[in-house]
Amino acid sequence: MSSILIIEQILNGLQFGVMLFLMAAGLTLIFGVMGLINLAHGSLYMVGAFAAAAVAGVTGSFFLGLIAALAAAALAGAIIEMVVIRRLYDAAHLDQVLATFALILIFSEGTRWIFGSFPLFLNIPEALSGPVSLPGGIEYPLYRLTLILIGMAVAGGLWLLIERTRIGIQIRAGENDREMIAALGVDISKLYTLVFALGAALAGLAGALVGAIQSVQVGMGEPVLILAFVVIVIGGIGSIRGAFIGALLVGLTDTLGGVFLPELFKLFMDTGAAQKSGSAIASMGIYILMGLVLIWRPTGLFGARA
Amino acid sequence: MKKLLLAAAASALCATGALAEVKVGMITTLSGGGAGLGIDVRDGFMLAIAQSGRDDIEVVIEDDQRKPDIAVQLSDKMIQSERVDVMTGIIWSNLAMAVVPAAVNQNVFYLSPNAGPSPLAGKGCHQNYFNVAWQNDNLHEAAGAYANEAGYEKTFIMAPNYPAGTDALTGYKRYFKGDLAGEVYTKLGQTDYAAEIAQIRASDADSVFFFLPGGMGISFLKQYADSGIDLPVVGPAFSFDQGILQAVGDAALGVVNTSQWNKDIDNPTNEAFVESFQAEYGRLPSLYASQGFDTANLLLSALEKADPSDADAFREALRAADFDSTRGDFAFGPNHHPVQTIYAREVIKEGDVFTNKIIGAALEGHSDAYAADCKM
Amino acid sequence: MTLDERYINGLVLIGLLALPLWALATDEPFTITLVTRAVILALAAVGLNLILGIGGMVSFGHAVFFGIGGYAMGILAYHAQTYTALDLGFFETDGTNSMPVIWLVAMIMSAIVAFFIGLLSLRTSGVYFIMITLAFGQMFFYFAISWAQYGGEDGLSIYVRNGFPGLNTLVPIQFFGICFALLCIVLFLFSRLQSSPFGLALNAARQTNARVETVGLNPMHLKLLAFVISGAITGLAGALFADLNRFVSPTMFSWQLSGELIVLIIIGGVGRLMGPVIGACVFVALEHFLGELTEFWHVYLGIILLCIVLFGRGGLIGLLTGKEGAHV
Amino acid sequence: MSEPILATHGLNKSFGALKATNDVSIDLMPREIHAIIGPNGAGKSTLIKQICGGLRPDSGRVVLCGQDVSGKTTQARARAGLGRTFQISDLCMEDTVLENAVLGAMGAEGVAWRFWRSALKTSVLLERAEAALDRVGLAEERNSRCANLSHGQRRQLEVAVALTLSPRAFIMDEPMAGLGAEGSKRLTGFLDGLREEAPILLVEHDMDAVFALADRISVLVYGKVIATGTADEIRSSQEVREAYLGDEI
Repeated sequence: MSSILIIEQILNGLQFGVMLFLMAAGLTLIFGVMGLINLAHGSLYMVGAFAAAAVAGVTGSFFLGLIAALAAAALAGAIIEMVVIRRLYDAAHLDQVLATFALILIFSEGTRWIFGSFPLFLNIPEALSGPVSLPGGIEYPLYRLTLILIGMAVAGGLWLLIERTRIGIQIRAGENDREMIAALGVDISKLYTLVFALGAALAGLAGALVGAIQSVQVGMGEPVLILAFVVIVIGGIGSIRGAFIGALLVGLTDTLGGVFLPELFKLFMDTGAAQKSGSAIASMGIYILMGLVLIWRPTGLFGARA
Repeated sequence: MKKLLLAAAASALCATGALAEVKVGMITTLSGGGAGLGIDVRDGFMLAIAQSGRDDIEVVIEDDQRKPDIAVQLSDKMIQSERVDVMTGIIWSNLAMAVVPAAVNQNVFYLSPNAGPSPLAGKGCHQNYFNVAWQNDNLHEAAGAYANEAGYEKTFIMAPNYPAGTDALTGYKRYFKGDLAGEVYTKLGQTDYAAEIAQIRASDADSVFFFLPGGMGISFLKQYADSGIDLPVVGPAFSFDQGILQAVGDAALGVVNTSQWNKDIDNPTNEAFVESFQAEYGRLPSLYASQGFDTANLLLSALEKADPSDADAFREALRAADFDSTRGDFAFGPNHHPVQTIYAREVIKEGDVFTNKIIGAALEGHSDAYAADCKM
Repeated sequence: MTLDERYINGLVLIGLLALPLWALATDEPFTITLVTRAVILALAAVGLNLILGIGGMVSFGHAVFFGIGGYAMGILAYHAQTYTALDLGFFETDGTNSMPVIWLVAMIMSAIVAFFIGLLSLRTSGVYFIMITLAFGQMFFYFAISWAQYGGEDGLSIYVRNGFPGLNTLVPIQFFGICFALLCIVLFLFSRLQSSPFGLALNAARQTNARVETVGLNPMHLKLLAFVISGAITGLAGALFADLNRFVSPTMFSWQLSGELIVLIIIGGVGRLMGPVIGACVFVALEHFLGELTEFWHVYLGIILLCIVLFGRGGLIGLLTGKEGAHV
Repeated sequence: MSEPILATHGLNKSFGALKATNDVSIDLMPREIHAIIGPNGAGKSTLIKQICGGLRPDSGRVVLCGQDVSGKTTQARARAGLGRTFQISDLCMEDTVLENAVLGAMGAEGVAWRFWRSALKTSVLLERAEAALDRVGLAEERNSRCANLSHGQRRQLEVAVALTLSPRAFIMDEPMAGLGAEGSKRLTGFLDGLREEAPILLVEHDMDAVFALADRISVLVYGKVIATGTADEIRSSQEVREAYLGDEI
């Protein structure tokens, strides 16, 4: 196996990882600040992708589609926060799970009601299509490279937002002590709506960006949602830094495992069998990773120690 | 589970008097992922029933949500409660495996409009089971045959890691005479194929064969087109069918895929079908719609000759396959699976709409590899 | 108007028995199948309710045991039906068509797996526990999909329902009888367990670990045992479910199924003896009747679930009895 | 001279640079009430946790009735005879008073692993639980939900649960906290009688109660025992005054 292939696969893992980070960041913020498990986060991802596909389809502009995705997902997030989620902050995790599970059903079938059963079309913008040559003779799709950069930029922006701005201070205070920020005169319900909309917008952005190279269809959010949960659990729930590290770990494990495990198995099996068992183990890889991390550190890599 | 009772052509006035003499149970996927396929099969089937003008056929339609346990439950309902004579509709092989063996053993006829799992074609074949679409391997075998014809010598092949995926690669390899540049099983439901595409790039393949149904295929094709690799791609029709093509867009243009049907197959039945389907539903018919349409016409042709209550006569009538198929010549082999021509077709753009055009026959009078195992 | 929980429980059981009998009388065998489905789902949820309701452990991976039960049935029956030996590595055995044997194997296998999953998962708590159980569920799901020997994603079909001495299990009402009897037995055991010292201690461990430790008991051990018992019950339900459908597939391991089991319990009432039973009946009824009305019935199901969480704390039993908590 | 029931030998515990427990050696003699006092943050709770098993000391030993329990878990120490009450009531709030007491009785009788007979119908458990409730004066409330009890009643129930264990030694973490003057007085009288049953290691802020009850008092400051002695000795200790009142004197 050539080093070019290995580097390309690492880039693929990174790209997958940063997109997972966009999902996971919102999820972990919402959990950290509001203590809420939001299963419907995957639906916001789907909303973003559908909004982008619909607007890009009408206007022909991918960029406008992206804006629409951000706006639609943030709006959907703010609405469900105000109508439903707000009533669940003090509820048991169990109630949160059920209520947001119900939201998944409503969003998924509702979207199918509006857009029909067939996948929508969303393509990458002309300017970003095709491969570029990287140093070392690696051909890599420009769009995926852009995704990596966008993901990194969003991660940096989030870090700045949380470490360096007033809102960030309020968010961090909220993670520590709800009464405390109320005492400081911050309007909690506004802050919560804002954080929820921010998380939703990130999910919507991920949905639109990824939708361009995948299939925009009903139910696209659930597999990603589960992966995002794996990410934040590995990273430690509530920790943005943990989400970032966790996302890269999951992205790399999943991508590299799928490629290298079958190769590894070929050393002591015939090709077909090695392919099958290798890819079988690889598909369980990230869950095994998560199990191992939790057994080692029951609150994740960067989670608050109990 | 939308129930649709249709006494075709029965006017409101005589509705009470129209006694349904034949009851057909259709279990298909109408909600959730993959609903598009079930909807097409249903629409094609109902179109043929409506065109027949018969008012004594009652079709009970239920949605299986693509869940095997729901499908089994519905099948119980069809047989126990509705007491249907004939069943049809199932899209997915795993659902078919859950429903069909039990149903045909309870003396119900089953006409498959889409799934053709290999056990039902070989050792597990049954006199009451008829497949009107294809045995699962067929289109992949045709892809292998086409690859030979196109002069490919080293193909990179991939499919999801589940039984139909294994069957697909086996089917391709059965006919393909060249070497394999790589053989990859992906995760079922996988949406990102960057890793596989990198492997393709790193291999010395001269062509790519893939079987990735539904959203998986859309994702792969978009990402493949963007990767800058220009190796030719072949695949079965599933990733290039009417319903799905618009979502793939330019990425699919020029790709060769194999199918037993296309809208430009030149025969009067097909022409009328394409036209009336478009008139009725406002969209181009898909492969699945054609299969639903053919299934209904097979049923109608048998009903002309015999009543399902006379099982032996009805079975003979079905076996004769005395109907005009949208795909031209159609006959059943000894295991009640089609013997038919499978075409290679190419994705083109007609105005704003992506569609396919036939470029030649990949396999003619093709049966399947399991017929010999069938003891009927 | 509020009702005493005991009357509700009695009414539900009587209703559950009367409906299939009525269906038998009016020759509506499918209704019997539908009720049987509800009974089996209820049984699975009763298993989950033990750890969720009493022990406070939100397992988002209980489909693992449902699936193991299903595959225990599928594999044993498959070998019996094909007359092939089941090679376990260290010894070979024949498959079987006997339901009691299958149940036993299903429960033992589920219990063993539950022991190991519990041992690892109980190191965590809260959301982490929810997520690690989910992860185990996904592992089993993907394993089953690629387990080619037993059908992979296609699953395994069994053409004839397995047998129970003295009964013809293919007759819907007889199979219903078996399932209903098992549900009653398990419900009885559950009610004994709930008030037993073990139940009391488990209930205490849900509320405060520290208190349980301070009186000299090990909450980990209590929870682990509960997890194992719970897994075994859900495994039994899985075997029955597979027999109901004469079919087993990886969807029995899916996270959606784990979610549905939780949903059943919340609909009925968490920690209540009959909560899962009422929940299962309502869920199956909704699935059936809403599905008749519209293709998009999931939307309405979602809205109904949402209303239950937002306005009906304590589930349906909570609404009917006017008491929110299971213990109030 | 008799052996101490409970003793710590050179306990040390640090959190980073902070020395929470600094070479603490204290003991508890039969029929004794030994009070531990100290300003907030002196490390009293940390010390209790190390004695009861919630926290592992960096070094040092805990000896109960001549048996070294340093390496044992909380529940093992409870079985060995440590009866603890919590600073903030830690009860099963959804359960009844009786059920809380029965839980303690189960621990004492070692019958948690029974699955058939109702716990509330098992006579050994009932007798033990009811006896304890009787003694703290909660018999009337036996069927009340814990959540509906007053603060004082919860404190009483805490003590009752510890009583059901028939411990060799009581560890009580601020049992008077939040009680009114009247309640404190009643509990003081009760604890005074309890010492006949088992000695009490008492952490308490209520100085009236401490000086009324304690045979000995240890003063903990910055994790270190700066003085141990009778009430009078402590009252007159210069070091203690400095620790409590700073440099003013």
